[in-house]
Amino acid sequence: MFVFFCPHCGENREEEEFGYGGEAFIPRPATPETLNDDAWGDYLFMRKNPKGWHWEMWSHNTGCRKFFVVKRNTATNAIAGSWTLSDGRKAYDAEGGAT
Amino acid sequence: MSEPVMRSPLHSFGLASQAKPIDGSSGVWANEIPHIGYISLRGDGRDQAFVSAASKALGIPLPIEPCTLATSESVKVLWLSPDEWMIVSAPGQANALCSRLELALAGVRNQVVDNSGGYTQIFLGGTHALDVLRHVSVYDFESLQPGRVAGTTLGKSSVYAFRQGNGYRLIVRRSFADYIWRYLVRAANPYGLGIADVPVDNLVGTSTASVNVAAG
Amino acid sequence: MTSFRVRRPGARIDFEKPLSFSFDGQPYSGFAGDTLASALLANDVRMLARSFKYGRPRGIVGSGPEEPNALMQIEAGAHTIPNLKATQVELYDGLIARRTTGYPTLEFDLKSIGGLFSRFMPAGFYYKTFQNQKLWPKFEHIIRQAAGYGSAPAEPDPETYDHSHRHTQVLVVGGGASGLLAALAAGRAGLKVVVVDEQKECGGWLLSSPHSIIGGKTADAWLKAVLGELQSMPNVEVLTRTSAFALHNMNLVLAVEQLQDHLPLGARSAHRPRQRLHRIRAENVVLATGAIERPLVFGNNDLPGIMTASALTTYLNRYGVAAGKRVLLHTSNDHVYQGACDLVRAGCEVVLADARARVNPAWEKRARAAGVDLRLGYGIAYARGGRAVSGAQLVKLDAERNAVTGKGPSIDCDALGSSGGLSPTVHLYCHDGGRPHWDDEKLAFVVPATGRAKSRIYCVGAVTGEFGLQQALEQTQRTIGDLLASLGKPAGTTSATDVHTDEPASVPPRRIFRIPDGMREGHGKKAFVDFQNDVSAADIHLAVRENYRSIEHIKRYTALGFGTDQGKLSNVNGFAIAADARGISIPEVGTTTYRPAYSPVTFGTLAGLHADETFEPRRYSAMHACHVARGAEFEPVGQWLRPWYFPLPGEDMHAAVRRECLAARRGVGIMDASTLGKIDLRGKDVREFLGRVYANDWAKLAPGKCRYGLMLDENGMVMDDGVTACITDDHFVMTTTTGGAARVFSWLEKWHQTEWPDLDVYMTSVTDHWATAAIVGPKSRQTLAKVCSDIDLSPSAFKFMDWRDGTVAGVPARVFRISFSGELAFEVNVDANYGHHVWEALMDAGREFGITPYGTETMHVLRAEKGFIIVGQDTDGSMTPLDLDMAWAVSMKKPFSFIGKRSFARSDTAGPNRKQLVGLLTEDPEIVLAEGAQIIERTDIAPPVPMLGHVTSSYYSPELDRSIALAVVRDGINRRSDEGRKTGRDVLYAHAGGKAHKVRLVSPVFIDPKGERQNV
Amino acid sequence: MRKDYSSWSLFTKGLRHNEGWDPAWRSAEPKPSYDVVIVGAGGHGLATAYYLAKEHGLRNIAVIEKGYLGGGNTARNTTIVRSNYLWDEAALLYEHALKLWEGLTEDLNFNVMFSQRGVFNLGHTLQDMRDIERRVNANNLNGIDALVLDAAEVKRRIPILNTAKTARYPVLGASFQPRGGIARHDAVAWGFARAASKCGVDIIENCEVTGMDIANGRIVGLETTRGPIKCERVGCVASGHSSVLARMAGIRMPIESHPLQAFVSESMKPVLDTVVMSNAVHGYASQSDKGELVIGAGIDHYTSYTQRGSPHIIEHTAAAIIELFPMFSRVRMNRQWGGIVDTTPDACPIISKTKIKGLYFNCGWGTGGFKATPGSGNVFAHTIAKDDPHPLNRAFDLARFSTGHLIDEHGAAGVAH
Repeated sequence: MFVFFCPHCGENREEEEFGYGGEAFIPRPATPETLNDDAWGDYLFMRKNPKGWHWEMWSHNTGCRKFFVVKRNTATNAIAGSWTLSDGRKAYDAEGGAT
Repeated sequence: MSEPVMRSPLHSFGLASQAKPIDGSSGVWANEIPHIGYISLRGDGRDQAFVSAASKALGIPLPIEPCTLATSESVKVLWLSPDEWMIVSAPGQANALCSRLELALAGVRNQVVDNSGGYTQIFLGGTHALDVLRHVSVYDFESLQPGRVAGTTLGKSSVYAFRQGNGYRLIVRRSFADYIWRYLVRAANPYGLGIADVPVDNLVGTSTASVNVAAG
Repeated sequence: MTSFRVRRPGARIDFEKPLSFSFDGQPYSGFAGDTLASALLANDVRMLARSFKYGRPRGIVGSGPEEPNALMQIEAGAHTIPNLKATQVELYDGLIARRTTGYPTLEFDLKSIGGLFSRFMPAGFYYKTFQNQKLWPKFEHIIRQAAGYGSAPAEPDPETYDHSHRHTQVLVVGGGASGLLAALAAGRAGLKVVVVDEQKECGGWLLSSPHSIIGGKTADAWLKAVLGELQSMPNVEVLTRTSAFALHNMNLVLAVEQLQDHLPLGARSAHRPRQRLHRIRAENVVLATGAIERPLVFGNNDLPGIMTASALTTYLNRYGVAAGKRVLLHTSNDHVYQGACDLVRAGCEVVLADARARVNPAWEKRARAAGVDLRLGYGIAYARGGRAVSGAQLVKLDAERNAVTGKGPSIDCDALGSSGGLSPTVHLYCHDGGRPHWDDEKLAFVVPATGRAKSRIYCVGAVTGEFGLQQALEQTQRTIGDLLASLGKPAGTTSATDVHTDEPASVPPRRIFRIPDGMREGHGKKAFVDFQNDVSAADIHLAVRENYRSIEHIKRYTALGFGTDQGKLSNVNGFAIAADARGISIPEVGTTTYRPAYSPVTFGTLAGLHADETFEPRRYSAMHACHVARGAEFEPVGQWLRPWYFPLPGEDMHAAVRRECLAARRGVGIMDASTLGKIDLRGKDVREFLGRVYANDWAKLAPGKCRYGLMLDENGMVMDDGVTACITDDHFVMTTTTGGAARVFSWLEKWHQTEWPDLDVYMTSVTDHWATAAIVGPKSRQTLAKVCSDIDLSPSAFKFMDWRDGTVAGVPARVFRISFSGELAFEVNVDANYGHHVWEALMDAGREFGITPYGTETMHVLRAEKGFIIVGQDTDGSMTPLDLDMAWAVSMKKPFSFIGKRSFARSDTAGPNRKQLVGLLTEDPEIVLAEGAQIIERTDIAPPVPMLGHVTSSYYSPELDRSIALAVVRDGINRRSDEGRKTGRDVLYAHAGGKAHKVRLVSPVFIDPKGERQNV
Repeated sequence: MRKDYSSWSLFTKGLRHNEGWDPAWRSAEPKPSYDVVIVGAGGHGLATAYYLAKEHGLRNIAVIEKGYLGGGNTARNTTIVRSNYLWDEAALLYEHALKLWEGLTEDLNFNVMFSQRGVFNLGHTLQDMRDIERRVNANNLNGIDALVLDAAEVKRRIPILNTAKTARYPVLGASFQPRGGIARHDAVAWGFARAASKCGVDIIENCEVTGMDIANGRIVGLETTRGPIKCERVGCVASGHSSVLARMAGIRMPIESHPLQAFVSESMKPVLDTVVMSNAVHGYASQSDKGELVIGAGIDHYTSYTQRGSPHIIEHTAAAIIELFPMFSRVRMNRQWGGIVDTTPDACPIISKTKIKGLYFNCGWGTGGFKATPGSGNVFAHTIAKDDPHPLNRAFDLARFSTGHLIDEHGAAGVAH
């Protein structure tokens, strides 16, 4: 049962207030029509699903309704931090985008 | 044709007729505070032009500190997110306030929506009010300080809650109000629930003067 | 009679308050303070259960949650509770208890006949027999009848439950000496503290050992002082009868508080919940969960009258019950000595057989002085007895190896207590992924004395393996000191002398679990490890021989530790015997996984307030009371309750729907459309945003106009639909389906926040703000005109797909001229506070035109007659707009590649032979097809029959006076084309319930194909 | 196969203090090379090895397992077996499995306690009933036993079910598959392990794959915690850990691993003699032969490999069970646990070749894998042995995520548990 720090509300809140938003930083292809079926299918369906650190989104459903970024270890349930979407992108890029 | 009459979401419970002054006979006191104006205001809290225009129209500084609320004679302004506020006003004033806001915010990225039909408010007080909140929500209400607002869960619905006077105010969505009321009644069962004559505040006072309200 | 009551100083029994109760129909008496177990023992009820597999007589073994045998059915009727452990049932006047095993009687159990052949029923025997699949149901029936303990109630629960969400700085689990000391220190430091203890009063083992001295005080006095101080602190709360049963991620501890079960039925309050689930989020968790004594494993160790030594002591000292007059104790450690002395003082003859040849001199001296008959270096080979223990055969043990060196005396006894050492209650520590480690000196799986500091889980007392009282308290002081220091608080609020005790320092226990009987395992008398599941030491050896070697395999093959006692007595013995059988060490064997619940917890407690009418939210529109008053039948749609149809007296649904449909087609009908999702969108980029999230184009929609849109997922499939109105160039109002409202709103927010934050768009849900009444039919304009004077309703001024602001029944309203029926129609939206008023005003206005309220069923018929889809009924997540023959609602020319567009081009999605929406007409117009009927080409072939699609919607159309249906059918659009008709490909069969009906594929628009009626 | 397990052998070995039983399976040391290595000794993996040996004549096979055999989802599911799926592809695959279930105990000479007590899928809304009608008709046309029951008939067959019209989710009816039921989950793994072992398959526990040796687009071996193993073909059947294995081969998978929780009550006298599932209230229940109510909870929405989920999921399920069976309110949960389920976007499995020659994946069973165990192993064995899918799993390839040919069981409101 997680407690997340909402970077917008500035408070720790219980998991029940949040919704899971899936893997973070899967940008929509700018020109989908130029992609072949495999590349489009990869964007649609393929996921990292790592055992270990995972950059993911959560949405503060009953609070500020904002999506934000959490770095969470899927093997241990540990949480390294939470960020706004833009700050999370910076933190993710600073790690080289790796998981 | 009959005159327009407002009916609040909890009208069918007939709470108004059961209300009595708060005393020691029940551990929990509650009632609906119906017919209040609710305006959803959207805009960028980091945009100084927006904040000052909105503050001017509202007559009080727009709270930009997360999870806080601001109160004046005529409105309460609840911070809901970095770009969303709920303005609680008298219903008769909601329309005018919307217009004032729209006028003041012309040219600034914003949204002003009259949402008065979409919400109602529940008063919760008494010596065991905090116990009831512990039963119904995952939020740490013990830590909720005056002047702060929490958007959180209430049963399997949601609520915006803040402290006022000796009690709490719960702003809930209209269509969930029936469920939430029943849920609160159930949670309050161990302490005895009294239907409270809610201390009239400025918002309610003006509301009843300006509109017709169905008898409870 | 062998058991007897003793008035022990410090016993928690009120001899002034006798209570009566019954067990298996026999009346008995006990006293306030008794548990059902202690009262039964005091009444000399020994055998109170039969074993699970072999039907062997069983009695009470423990004194708390570890009890494996004494599972009771408490009370009858709606209040009945199955499987309560007699050791945890507080006695009250009038309590009714029944056995849960023993058929037909406890005295004669049918299973005991099987028990005679137990050698043919080893662990896992059922995997090896009953292999005829046809006969298996008969065998299974017999197995099922023989299995199971108590019975579920036959009636709904008359009592209630709730939850309490707590947030605290320190949670102390366990109110024994260590837990209380920890709470005291944290409380004195000013921290917010919650203490939970599963018993009715705090004290833990101290309650069984009232003579212990702590810091110069008797245990009793120490408890009084500490509890008094804790009670005086406003920052400390002590919850008794509260069992912490799970520890979850980030220190969420779940604990169940018993609020009523200890009271006579007549004294229970209807206002109080029976049980309360505390969900405690603690910044720091202090586990002071103590330890439970495990028995030794020897032949016939399951006879009634054989208990753990600590249970014997507890019954004596806490409950004033001596379980026998001649007591044989058997131990491998120091823990039983005080109890042995106490039993002698209470008037029992006590023989103590210690497996160790050399014992703690201090204890030896005390025991001998008290008059205990001490036999050193002996073990029990097997116990004697029938329905109860009558004696035991001792054997001389080798001082080093666990082997028999000679015969010992045979001892007569009427009670036997054994101690194989203490097993720390590590469960909670392990629920969140922690593992205990084996301490080879203390012979116990213990948790680290440092706890799990990173998670802020601290462990104090016996759970860390500090079994001596003084050592436990000293360790508690150190650990809480660390905790306080980490929070920047001063530590030293209790001193060393505060925790000084008079206990002799203990010496190591002997490493022995299974007492040897001089025979090969499996040849001698059955020696039980897990009483509840009838798992013997031989079963574990057999499992290992058969290569079920992993401890998880052993557990699953033998059922070791699977009972409602969660293996509290049996696990460590099982691990040790497995280690011996495999010839490896205990830590190499490891433990099984500890899972919640530490003690069983009712479903009712887990559900809390989510029961009955508050099981899940039920949403109502502002006009609900209007519908109730008119006798509507309701249909749940998502969370909403919507009117389904409005039967008049004597009408069935068919008649009501027919009447409602005709009213809407020929006069005027009215429907509550408030439940549709409504989203207000504002900003200069709203048009662009709509173009991205909808399949169709929004660039040219003018203010004052509305447009229907299809929303797709990125896979190209239809996920929602609705009408969106342009209010001004930067202001739109979108509607969604009733069930899809929340999903669509968060879908739009997600796209906006994560992909297109640069777009100037704000969205706000206004679903609840607007109440919506749709007035439908040729006379809707006349009806509306009566209550609306400030909108020009004329066809030229207020066209189809226009909207206008105005006043309806004196209330500001937004009126849409849109139609989901194909008729002239207006949807009136008002502030929901006026919803009731406006509905009634419209009813009044329409009275002269026969205005008829209708519900979802008529709405479905009307729209099906027009071929309008319902997302979720005519679509199923596998339909594109093209499959729905709705290419008109897709703009492939938009510059932005809207959501879902790219997916159309994939080979399968773009391929031929997709299922497409068509209309169906049956050959016989009276036949209404089943919704869900499958479409097939031929009726003369055996399964598997190729299926071409299915019927999605099917009704009797009053307007056409015949049945109609919508279906999705492979290549349906070609099949129903002129070309298809010529080749007869349009004739197929709809198959349901074993019957096939001939159908013809037609256009899905059955009425007014040119759409003239909605334009009048 | 010699029928070692019988009442007679129980009798004769019982006379000799049960000392004469052989190991149920042989624990093998890894050999340097195998023709086929199956990664994952759960029910599906062991079944694959068994059918590879039995039906395809392969002999040099190993099944390697990072923990103990049958310790993953095989040991953690709620043991429901049924084949009443909506889409042809899924229905025929699960029906293939169900037919194998019906002969499995005798085939394996190991009683897997397959109890055909019937499975009810309750309908609570009009749309539920439409979906039920659609599915049952499809089942019948596919030769699968299924029927639609109205509320009165459901009540007659399950008297303890709450069918009050005032219920939050009133029961309007149900689909019923008489041949569905439950089985003893552990026994399935053990039975297949024993049968495979008798066919010469090496079963190697405590052997975790740490890498894949791929040369020229072909798999040539595995790195494991017990050393390298050369092999020509590798079948990965690792459920929740499939993404981890795929990553070693440089393959991306459309899989997310979620916690799925379940719990059992204390053992009670028989009270429920069938299997009841309800999508609308998110709960399903049966009573094991031992007397425990076995209850499946909903899936946690986040991904996790911890085998632990969040308690509010369990709490909701308990509430749902009480809504269906009000008298279970006073019954107690004895034990809860979690598994890691590998979910796909269309709630259907992947039984597929990959872009690496000789590397095959069988995964993505989500919440519904146990019931497919023998069928899954059977068609996967065919796929590996022939390097070509069995007709029954041809549609379950990875290519569908590019072509769009999804088999959308949850989109179709099929009960995907």
